[in-house]
Amino acid sequence: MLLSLLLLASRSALAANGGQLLDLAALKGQVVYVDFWASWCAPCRESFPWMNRMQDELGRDGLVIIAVNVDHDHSDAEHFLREHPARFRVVFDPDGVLPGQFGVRGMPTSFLIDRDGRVQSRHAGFRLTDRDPLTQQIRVLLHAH
Amino acid sequence: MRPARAAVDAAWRPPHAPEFEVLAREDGIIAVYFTAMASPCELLLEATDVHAAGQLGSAAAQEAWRIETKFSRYRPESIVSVINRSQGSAVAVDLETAALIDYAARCHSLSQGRFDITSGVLRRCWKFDGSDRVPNPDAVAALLPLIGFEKVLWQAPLITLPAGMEIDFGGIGKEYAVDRVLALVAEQFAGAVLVNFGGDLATNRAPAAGPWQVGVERPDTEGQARLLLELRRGGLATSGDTHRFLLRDGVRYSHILDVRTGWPVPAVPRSVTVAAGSCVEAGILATFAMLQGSAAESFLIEQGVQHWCLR
Amino acid sequence: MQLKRPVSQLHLGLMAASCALLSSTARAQTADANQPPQIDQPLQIDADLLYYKENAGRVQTIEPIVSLKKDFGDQRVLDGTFTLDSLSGATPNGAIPAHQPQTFASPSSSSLTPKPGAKTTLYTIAPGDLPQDPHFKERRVAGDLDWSQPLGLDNTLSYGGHLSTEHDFDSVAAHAGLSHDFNEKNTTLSAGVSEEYDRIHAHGGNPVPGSDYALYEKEPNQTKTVAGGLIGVTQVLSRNWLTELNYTYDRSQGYLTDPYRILSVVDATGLVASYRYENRPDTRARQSLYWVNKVALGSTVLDLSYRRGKDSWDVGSDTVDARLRIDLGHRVYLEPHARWYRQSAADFYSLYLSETGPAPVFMSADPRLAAFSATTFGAKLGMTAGRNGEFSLRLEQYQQRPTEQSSSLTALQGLNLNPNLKATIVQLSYHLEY
Amino acid sequence: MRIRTVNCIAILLGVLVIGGCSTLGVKPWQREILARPQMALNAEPIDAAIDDHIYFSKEAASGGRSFGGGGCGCN
Repeated sequence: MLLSLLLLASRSALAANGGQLLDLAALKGQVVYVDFWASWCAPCRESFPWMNRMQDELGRDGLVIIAVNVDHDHSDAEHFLREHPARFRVVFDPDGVLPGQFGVRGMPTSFLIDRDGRVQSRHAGFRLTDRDPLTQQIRVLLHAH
Repeated sequence: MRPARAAVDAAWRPPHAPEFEVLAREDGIIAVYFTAMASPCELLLEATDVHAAGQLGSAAAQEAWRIETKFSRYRPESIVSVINRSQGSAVAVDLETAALIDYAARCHSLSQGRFDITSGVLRRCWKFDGSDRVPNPDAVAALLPLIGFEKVLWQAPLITLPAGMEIDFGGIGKEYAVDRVLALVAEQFAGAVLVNFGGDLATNRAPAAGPWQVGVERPDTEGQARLLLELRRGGLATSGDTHRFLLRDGVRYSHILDVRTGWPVPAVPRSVTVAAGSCVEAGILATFAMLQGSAAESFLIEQGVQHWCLR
Repeated sequence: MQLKRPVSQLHLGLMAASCALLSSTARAQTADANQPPQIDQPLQIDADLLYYKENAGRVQTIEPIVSLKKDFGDQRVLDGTFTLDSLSGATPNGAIPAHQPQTFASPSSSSLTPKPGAKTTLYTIAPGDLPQDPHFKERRVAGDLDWSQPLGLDNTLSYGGHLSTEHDFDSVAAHAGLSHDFNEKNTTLSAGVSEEYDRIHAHGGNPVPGSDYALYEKEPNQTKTVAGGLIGVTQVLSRNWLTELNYTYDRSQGYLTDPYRILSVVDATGLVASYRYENRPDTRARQSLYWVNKVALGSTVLDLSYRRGKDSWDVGSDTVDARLRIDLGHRVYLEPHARWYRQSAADFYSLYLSETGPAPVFMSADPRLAAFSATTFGAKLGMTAGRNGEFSLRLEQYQQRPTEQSSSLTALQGLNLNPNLKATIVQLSYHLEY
Repeated sequence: MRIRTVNCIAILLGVLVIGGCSTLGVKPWQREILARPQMALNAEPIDAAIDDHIYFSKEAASGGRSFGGGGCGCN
């Protein structure tokens, strides 16, 4: 409930920002995994291979991964992406508009949004042991319909 | 003339579309058949060990399927789909994808904008199914703002596509797969290898018995009269509209579209086959020739390449 | 139909592009495609060599240190350090210089005067010189192992142990700490406890504290324990300023006396009459407040700290330490370092004892317990070596200036009773990440 | 004297904690400078250990940064 409100808040703010960064409404019908990351965050490095695998394996079932980069300096993000290639969408938000609206409290933080556009869960941090539970949550949402 | 000991039929169709099949032929060639990229694929090896050939064939098929999975616009999980769904945000791509985009960018500039990987959106209007359903000119014009590689922001490893635009690697992908598979097999196998993906092919060298004999289907007769070519080294690719055209009021509308107008290039040859150093190079030359329309032949002569142009 | 003509510019361009595509992806294939990217969990190796040398033929140390740090992922880190420490040179025995020659026995001697069948090593100090045992030699082997891991999302648990052994001293210690992040990880509260157990078995036995040096009375092995605690707050003040405030308290109990230190006992004129072994209280409570700041000024990082220390022996101390890490280009950095320290003397410290006054219960002439000020100046130059390596050289000069260096007693006129200490520190480091 | 010191410490800690909760700090996505290795409080742990060891053997005060130095005879 609280999380849904947060999402609504982020949508209205997005509209004010031109909605250019992330248009979640257009992704209705898909399961969206929004991940906030930064080049300087150590666990973020560990999350990238897993997100690549998720996009490869579950993309056909309707999973969309959107990684929101919050680096102030764009070249830091590019450097990171050269070392850790991403096979999913990356949105650049150097001014921290999206994490502010989503209420991100640490790096990384991810939000799992169901096909109806509701935020179903928030996950703070990323550890190797988080991979299986997160994968399971995504699968459950993908097959909820 | 030598007997066609190592004959390749570019128009070959598997008898019952097996997923993967190894066949030791009488001419001393072991053939591996599989299907990838909606095309019948064959791998010909100048070899005697069927088991080893089968393993090479399996590696070849795996590689073809990997490339197909990664770059097919029809697969939602492919990098192309990820890019096409990105709605104006940047996508970071891996080195292999970056190399393909670099290549497409280079071809776009060399063709003065005629070759364009963003032209695929025109398929929304144009369905080349042999019918007479020519689209409404307004509908075609409405798509033009979504076309133009110059509108794409490409700064490796980030590609940013304006919302609504799409890319695809049609005209590059299959040829690329042929060269990749050839390189992969030739790395592990010393003998002559020929890779043939639905008529686009490449070989490392001719078998000891003589050059590969390649039969190219003639578009108008469909499998009846064939052009027989000899291939020793390099790639061979064909661009044609045998099955992909519209016919209305006696006008044949080719599937080769001019990105500047959204309409078919007039007077394109039925088929252009080019031999070059690699399948990728042959393929792009054939495509460039088709884009020239009536000037295809003079274009090919100017390039100084071996070619066969059928009208 | 087939024409051989010179290759056109366009064809050349296409050829080049095709070649670039096929050759670049041949490389990309091996680096990327099929195998999933490896998660980097680097192993860090540090190899250091410390050379420490004091002036006037005093102690010098060569100390190789090897440290391994392994990240097991998820911020679970194991850190191990191995140190080998070889000391040699002369070390002050606590007696003051005199205008007459003075003779002492090395601690390992079985008596002060040569006896048949007993080993006795004597050394004589020239008039005016600071009495130092020239045979001082020690080898220390030490190992540290530390583990750190997250506990839940906002906590970090760490614990570790320390072992060290010398000919005359063994130490085993353990510590554990917990830190808790809150306020969006802008504030961290830390708390920790430590316990150390030491065994002292001096060369030639532990002297009876406070006893007459001439009697050469020795005791069996002694022990001491140190129990400590720490609380701290770390606070992010801004995008480029981090500060930490720590309060530590520890309490030592047991044999705190230095078995090798003696004091000169002088008569009313200042002539040396006898010597006594030192004697310290068997408890000592210490507390310190440590405040450190890390401030990024562009690419330069300032590390500025202040420490206030106080203990139950009445030693008060202040330390200011400043380091500036300056990036000189992409691969080289320079780190100037300055440190200033001062301390007051322990309440039972004296340069010497007087025969005439009442004999104190506790006494020590250890220069470490004297009032002094000290400065360190130096710099470190570091440069990247290869892809994952770093090489650095640190050069520093340490100088201690005792407040009290002379006496008004006539027989001690013209003598520097507690000379300045100067030391040079050279550290070579190599850091490698796998 | 000691009681006064402890009181001061308690007040300082309290001020930092309370201040920290309300206004100080940065947003989680603004930590790129703080995340630089040089900005770590123990950026050079071996240098720090060497210094602690040297000063422990030459001065009366030790530690503070973390637990007090020690573990050696250091005469």
